[in-house]
Amino acid sequence: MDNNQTIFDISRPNRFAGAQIPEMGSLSDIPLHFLRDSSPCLPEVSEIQAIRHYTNLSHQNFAIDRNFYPLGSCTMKYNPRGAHRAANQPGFLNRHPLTSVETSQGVLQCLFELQEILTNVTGMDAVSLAPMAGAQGELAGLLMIRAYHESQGEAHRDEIIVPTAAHGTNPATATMSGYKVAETKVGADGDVDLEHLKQVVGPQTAGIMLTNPSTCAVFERQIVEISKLVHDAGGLLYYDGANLNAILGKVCPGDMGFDVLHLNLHKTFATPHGGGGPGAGPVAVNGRLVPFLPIPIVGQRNNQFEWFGSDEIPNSIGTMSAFMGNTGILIRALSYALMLGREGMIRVAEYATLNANYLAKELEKAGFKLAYPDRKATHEFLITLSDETAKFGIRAMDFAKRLLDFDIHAPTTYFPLLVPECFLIEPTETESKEQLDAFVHAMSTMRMEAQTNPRQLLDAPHHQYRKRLDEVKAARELDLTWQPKSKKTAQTK
Amino acid sequence: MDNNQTIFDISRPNRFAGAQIPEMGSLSDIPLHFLRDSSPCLPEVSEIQAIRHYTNLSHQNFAIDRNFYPLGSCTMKYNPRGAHRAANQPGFLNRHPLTSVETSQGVLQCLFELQEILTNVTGMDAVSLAPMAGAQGELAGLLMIRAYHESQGEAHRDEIIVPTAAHGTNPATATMSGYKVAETKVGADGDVDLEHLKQVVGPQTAGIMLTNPSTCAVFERQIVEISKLVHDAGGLLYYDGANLNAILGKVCPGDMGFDVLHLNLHKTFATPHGGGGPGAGPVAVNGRLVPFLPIPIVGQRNNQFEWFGSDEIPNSIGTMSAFMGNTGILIRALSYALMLGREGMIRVAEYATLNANYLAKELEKAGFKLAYPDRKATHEFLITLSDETAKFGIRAMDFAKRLLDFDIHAPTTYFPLLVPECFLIEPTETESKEQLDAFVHAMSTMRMEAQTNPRQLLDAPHHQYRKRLDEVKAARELDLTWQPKSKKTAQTK
Amino acid sequence: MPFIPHTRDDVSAMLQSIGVSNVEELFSEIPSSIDRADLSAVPRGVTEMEMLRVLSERAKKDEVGPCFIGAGSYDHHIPAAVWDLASRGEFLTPYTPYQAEASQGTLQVLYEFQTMMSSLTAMDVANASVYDGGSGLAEAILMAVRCNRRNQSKKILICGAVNPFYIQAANTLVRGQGIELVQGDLSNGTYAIDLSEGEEVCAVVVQQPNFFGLLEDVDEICDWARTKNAMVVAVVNPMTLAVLKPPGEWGAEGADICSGDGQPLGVPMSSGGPSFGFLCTKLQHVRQLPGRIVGRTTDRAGSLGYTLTLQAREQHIRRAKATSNICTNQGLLVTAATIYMSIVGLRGLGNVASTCHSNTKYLVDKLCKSGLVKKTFVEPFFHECALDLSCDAQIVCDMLLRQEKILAGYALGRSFPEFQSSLLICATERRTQAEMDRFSETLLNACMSLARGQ
Amino acid sequence: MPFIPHTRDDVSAMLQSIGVSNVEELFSEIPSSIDRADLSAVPRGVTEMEMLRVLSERAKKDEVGPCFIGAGSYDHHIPAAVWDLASRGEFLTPYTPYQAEASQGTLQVLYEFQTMMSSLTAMDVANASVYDGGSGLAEAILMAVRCNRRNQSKKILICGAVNPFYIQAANTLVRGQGIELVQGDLSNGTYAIDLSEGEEVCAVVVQQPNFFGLLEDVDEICDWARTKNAMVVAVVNPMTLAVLKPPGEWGAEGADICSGDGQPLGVPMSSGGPSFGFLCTKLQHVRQLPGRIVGRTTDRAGSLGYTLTLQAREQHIRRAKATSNICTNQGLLVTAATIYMSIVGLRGLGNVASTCHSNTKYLVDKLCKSGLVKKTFVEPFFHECALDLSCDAQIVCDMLLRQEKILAGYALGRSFPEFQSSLLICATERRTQAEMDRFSETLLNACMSLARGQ
Ligand SMILES: Cc1ncc(COP(=O)(O)O)c(C=O)c1O
Ligand SMILES: Cc1ncc(COP(=O)(O)O)c(C=O)c1O
Repeated sequence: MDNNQTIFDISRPNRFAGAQIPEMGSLSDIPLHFLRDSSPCLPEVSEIQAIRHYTNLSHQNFAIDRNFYPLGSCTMKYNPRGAHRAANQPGFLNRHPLTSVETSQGVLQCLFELQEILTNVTGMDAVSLAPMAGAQGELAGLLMIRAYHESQGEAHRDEIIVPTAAHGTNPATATMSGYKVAETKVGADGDVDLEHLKQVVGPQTAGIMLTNPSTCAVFERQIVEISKLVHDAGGLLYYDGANLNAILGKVCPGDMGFDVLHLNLHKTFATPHGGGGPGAGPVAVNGRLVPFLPIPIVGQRNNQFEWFGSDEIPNSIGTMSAFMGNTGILIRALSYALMLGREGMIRVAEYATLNANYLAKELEKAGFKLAYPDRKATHEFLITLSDETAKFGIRAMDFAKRLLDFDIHAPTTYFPLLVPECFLIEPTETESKEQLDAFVHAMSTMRMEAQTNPRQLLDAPHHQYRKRLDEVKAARELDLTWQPKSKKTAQTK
Repeated sequence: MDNNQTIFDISRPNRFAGAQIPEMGSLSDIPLHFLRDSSPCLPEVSEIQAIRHYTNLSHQNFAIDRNFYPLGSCTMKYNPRGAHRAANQPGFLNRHPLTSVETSQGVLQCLFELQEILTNVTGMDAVSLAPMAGAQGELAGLLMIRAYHESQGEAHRDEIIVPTAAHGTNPATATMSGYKVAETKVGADGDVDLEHLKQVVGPQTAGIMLTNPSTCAVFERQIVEISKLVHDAGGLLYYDGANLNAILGKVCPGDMGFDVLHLNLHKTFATPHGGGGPGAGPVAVNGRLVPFLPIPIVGQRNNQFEWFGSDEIPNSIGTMSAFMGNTGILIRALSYALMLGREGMIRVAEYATLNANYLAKELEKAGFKLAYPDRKATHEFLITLSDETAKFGIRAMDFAKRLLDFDIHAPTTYFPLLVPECFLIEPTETESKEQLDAFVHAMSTMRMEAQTNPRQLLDAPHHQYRKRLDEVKAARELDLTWQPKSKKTAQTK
Repeated sequence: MPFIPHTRDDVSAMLQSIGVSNVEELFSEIPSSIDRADLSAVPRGVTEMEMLRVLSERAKKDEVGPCFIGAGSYDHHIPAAVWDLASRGEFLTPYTPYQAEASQGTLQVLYEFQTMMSSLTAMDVANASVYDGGSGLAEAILMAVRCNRRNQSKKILICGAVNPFYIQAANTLVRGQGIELVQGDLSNGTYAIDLSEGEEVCAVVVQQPNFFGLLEDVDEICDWARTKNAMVVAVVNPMTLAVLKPPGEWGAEGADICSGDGQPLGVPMSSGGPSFGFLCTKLQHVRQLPGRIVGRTTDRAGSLGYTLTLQAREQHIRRAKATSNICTNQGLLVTAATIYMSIVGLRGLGNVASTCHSNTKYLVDKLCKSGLVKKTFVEPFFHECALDLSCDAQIVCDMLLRQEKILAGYALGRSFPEFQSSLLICATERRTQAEMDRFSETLLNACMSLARGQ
Repeated sequence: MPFIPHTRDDVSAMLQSIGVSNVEELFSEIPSSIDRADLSAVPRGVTEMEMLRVLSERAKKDEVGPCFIGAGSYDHHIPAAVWDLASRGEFLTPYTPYQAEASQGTLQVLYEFQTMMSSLTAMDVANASVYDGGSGLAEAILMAVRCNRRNQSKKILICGAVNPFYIQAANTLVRGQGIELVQGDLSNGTYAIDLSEGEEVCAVVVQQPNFFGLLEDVDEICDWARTKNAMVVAVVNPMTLAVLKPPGEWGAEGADICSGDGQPLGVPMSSGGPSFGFLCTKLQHVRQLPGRIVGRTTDRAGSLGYTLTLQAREQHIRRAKATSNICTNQGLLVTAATIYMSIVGLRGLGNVASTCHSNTKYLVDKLCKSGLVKKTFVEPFFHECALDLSCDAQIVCDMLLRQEKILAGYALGRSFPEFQSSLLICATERRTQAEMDRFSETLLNACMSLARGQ
């Protein structure tokens, strides 16, 4: 089989092999000028051709169900199949979003319980499940901060502080919500440079966005001081929940002084990443932001679960999507939370941290350089391969690509930007010691190769469906849609 | 990852990572001598370890969902996912076999309709769905023939005739049902040697087992004569329905003179083969065998579907399994039959035959030798590679193994035994012309290799998970169960 | 321990390697002044078996009869193969395909998706999803503001009956940047250009078919917008584009940006999410597209392969200057949609679209023939239609749900106080004639009994 | 054309290549004296959507409440991962793994299965399935007849309460070879050796736990059989072997052959099929085992790999002299069972078994405490128990099903006229205390109302 085939290459004009297709309906009453006369480029294949094509494509993917995925900041842990089953029941799948609440008590109860559990584990006062991913949660959070300041007559506050090491969504979200971004520096130990922060904070400060553990993979020890500093200046604290896995059940963001946060349920609550989503990014807030929560929220009234909307929450920042966010993902997250329970949640943080510290130590013993050797690892840790780059000319990207040949997904590379040639490594709690040892073994092997046979790394990967891909060409000679061979030359502009 | 790992290699003592396990119940009231004191060798792995292991193993399989499978006699056609979905509904999956008929009308109606449809397409008078595969259908059939002769006071008939080319299950079934086997020869044109048959038939003949199209992949043109011959001698005709795909909707076995037959629903009715089952082998009979049908059968009484058992069919040969055969497979077959409908069934035979004849012709044009060049292909056809063996020392098995490297499953090899170095090739109706052309291309390429680079064939396969496996060693040094490394040497006796 | 593979021996060995005596020590950098979490209100863990029992009881509770609601979420048939494939672990559980060499499967699927969507909409390029139709409209508007060089206005004209749920969400999402959405008049159910002379708008948003199921005169709107130097943002239901004129061909020059929700393409309704939003545009605007884009390129051996491209638009590179903050999007649903479009194919999608239309037409004709109800707006409609019941539509809905478990439609009064007696109905290809006839009968009975004051 | 990919152009090109003018010509060898098929009574084809509508209505019809029936089919929890994996196309749609190099996945699964089953039963070897428990017993008996060299009898002694459905099926399947099944006495619910002195039997069949859920004194039976030169065929429920003494350890030498049904290991009840039967035996009898066996070997590069082995036992090689006619067996269910055993694991299977026992015990104790019902037989039982209701048990079952949708148990009178008032009940690990309490209450109410003659 030609592995280069697209579904369009398999397609043949006038092949009608579907068993899925209703008869054609009449369109005769629709005026012709509303109808299309060109045929779209959609495949004409038989069902087994489609199944083979997509089954074969699936074999070309790494995935948690096949590989260790120590992708820092992404929390690629096991995605329980039971949660998938729970959400895939006909009663949930076939539920129209506008069904009346009377025949929606099942799903509403699920959402209500999830709100309660998330409120609890974050130590906040209320939760809205509306945002559809972490970044949308951030946006909801900053819009609430904005609404809060406006309600306080402080609409002039126009700056959001983010550490230089922050995830890209943080500054991007600040911009999207109409704020300016002020960066604060990170110190040599990975904690925020408090002196610099003092200079940045001011009356223009609307808030600060932080993760804790931070994107430097260490616990921000000055969090209480930072909280005081920003609050004293009239700003609010936003917690980026991407790293919640590290502290789940141990400490709550609410107790660190945060006013608002999002959770990435597709990280901490194990919903599958789907090759790029869907996720869910619920927001949790403390009392002063409750009036601004995005709608809808599930409430209880007359012994019945109900949607609370703009009637109940008149100062809400509004809806974030057409309906109620990614409900199917929320059901998965609830399923997972129910299976974990309170004991299980504490175990998440403990074993994620144990795994990260063990792996960090073993890598250090194997000669790799930790970015913050004097710090404890959290659920993840940073190593820098700058020595290897300097000595052997092998960059972090080469290590990343070669690692694929060991059936291990590359860790997050070159993030955060302030650590050169870095790997951000997050093993998660669901990986076994044997798997971690296999990772150390692969890393050590690569280190040997760097000395003895650097081409093994520079030309990696060797055993994947493709050799290293030319990203520069991809961006220069844009080829974004398939064209019949005849048209192909014409399109390339 | 070590591809040689078994689940037991991944297992670690005292790993308890299941989320699926109820608490332990008390066994304290069971006397100790009933309980086991050794621990069985069951895996102790986490769920993700199991998922990775079996996902990775799945990648080591060819399957219809990935490959063209021109496996003669096996009818490896597309297995519709819709049928799988239909059978996997909770109402069907969770139904206990001993549920009362009142709350089983859904499943009973399905079985009843399937009985009706199969009666119709076989041209027989009644159907029992009880047998769980083709071979069990054969057994049911011969037991009915035996019961019939006994009922006629002809219990002395103790011989079943099978052609030399017959599938192994035919003679094996004759033995299992207590009959002796008499072989009848096949002529040079692939049809039964009528003169020889006349010698074999006699007062001891209980019946004859035939497929039509036969295992020589041609239509037995003398079927009417054979029927007369055997019937005149007092014997009955058994039709092995494995090749029904060739004539579905075109002609009925009942109209060829057969008294009893089985169908392989996992062939003609597209239920998946599952890597070796489950299947279903319903039997259809004409009037004189109806009283002996295996039970249970679904009947109608008082506007309700009911099980008919030994009360209704007192002379039945009995049950074939603990309950009602492979009901889940029967539902899949019905789903398929409903989607095909009468038009679709006729298309099955027509396109299966078109594909086989086209492929035969193209291979012939490419220089391959048809076993019966003067005959029309049916849904399958035979080629012999004896020329290639003679000229290049390449055997059919080498071609078969090399074909895997083209992502094509090997055709049935060395069956029927009477054609040397043969391939029995059955493309089925669900394969496209492009796929057939790719097969011809692969065959031609191999033929070239046989001349220019025979090791390519002799050492094949090259691109599978394993090189050619040592079957002799497997049978000589039996290694049938995994043992901890320490024990391994001890066990090999 | 659910999901955690560590044996006691593992834990001891690991602690020893780290050089700590217990796990708690690993958390020693957390200041002691911060209270330890108290999860006592979180329930105790249960097994998968228990969890599935509880959740299946709830799911059962929510099962209802045939669905005649549309309003942005549609009850289509999804071939069984679609989710059998999309639920394979290899599609369900990978991360975003940043490591291209280990993600060719997902990347090729996305490339095929971009091709299908570009072609369906007759636009040059498509991204690989935004969250949904609502946030998609927001991204389209933000993009229009970035793209429109001829016009500095931050006003966006919403032309007539654009999905109100989309407008609400877009409002939330774009307001922060000072963008204002101005609504056209709705009275006749289609667009109304009431822009006072001279006032500038950055872009015009028009939906086809519109929220009421009506076909807008999109050619005219497009051409008019050009004269105002406004960009045209088209909101479409991709399923309908199998037969309707695609946005790229509207008017003389086509729409500039096209957004919508992909739910009709093989995504279950699932209470409204997860679904996916899509954005298509002309090649010249590709650098302003938010979200991920896959490009075809070659590998070092010269083979064709796929990779994420134009990443310089995205937050992880461009940070505060990115085209959007979007990161995780709706990849899995895009995979399902791509497989759906492959399996129903060119003809199949056309048949779905035409049957949705003819079913709805059958139902509407039947209902109107009774004389008891009438169309709220004038034709032509596609596969949704607002009917004036001459009584409170919400009450009728409640009656049908309670009596017959029928989801009768969307009572327009919930979004538009002026249409309290109108019911927006939709009959997809899944609705049988028997269901439509029963619906029609019970609906008319309900209207009559309400009219009689019962 | 559903499932058929040919375009018109394809068909013309193919016909032309073959040299015929239409497809009908390809059937020209069929004698014209044979009537052409008439399928007019077969319904017209429908789409997948229609088919699924019809079949899901039927499936819905058959949904009932909690199941307290066992009698050979058990309502266990199956972790979601089991069938998510087993339904992968690569496991669902291959043929029997005759081409070993292209089937290492299935072959390794079968090898792991053989290991698990051998170990659970404490036998040396296992095959890779027969059809089910009933036909499995037949194969075990045929095998015993082939294996027993010391004893030429064709009589098989069925020791006490072996599953009557198994006996029926075995009877059908072995009768052709002149084998006779002789039943022991059942009156006390366990085995009874009533073999008249001197009469020879080829083998003794004993089931543990027996059909009534009771634990037989299998050690004694085994040892007694040895003295008679009879082989011992053990019939077992593999789930119970997580805690019960395995057949390989019964008596001084263990059973010779062990058969049973694998349904409790991750296979849905599905009206009784597909499930799978298994056969285990001592190494010395391996060449008499029917069905497929996988062996580990090496490939030409020296790597370990798997292949079907000892094929000379099978029909496709040995034909009339094969150990059985079995060909297609129940491979997919074996795959599911292997995955099930891996996922629940050693401890999990033990917990399932012990919870089944303790649940049933709870229920039986509760019912008996009422004084209204009593155990039909003496203890000990495992996870099924016959209760004497002092009234017609079938009528009670029907009442509970109609009133409460509860599947109350198996009315023993259906198989044993002498136990008309006995109900065989089973409470697996899936039954909650609430379900058991409700069952107990409604059952006792039904008995009382029957006693009062209502
Ligand atoms: C630290 C951090 N913040 C925010 C995000 C954005 O979350 P999402 O991808 O769910 O939008 C991520 C995800 O990659 C992250 O790692
Ligand atoms: C000609 C023929 N007869 C009988 C059989 C046996 O059928 P089954 O495998 O369903 O028992 C087969 C299957 O391979 C066959 O090809």
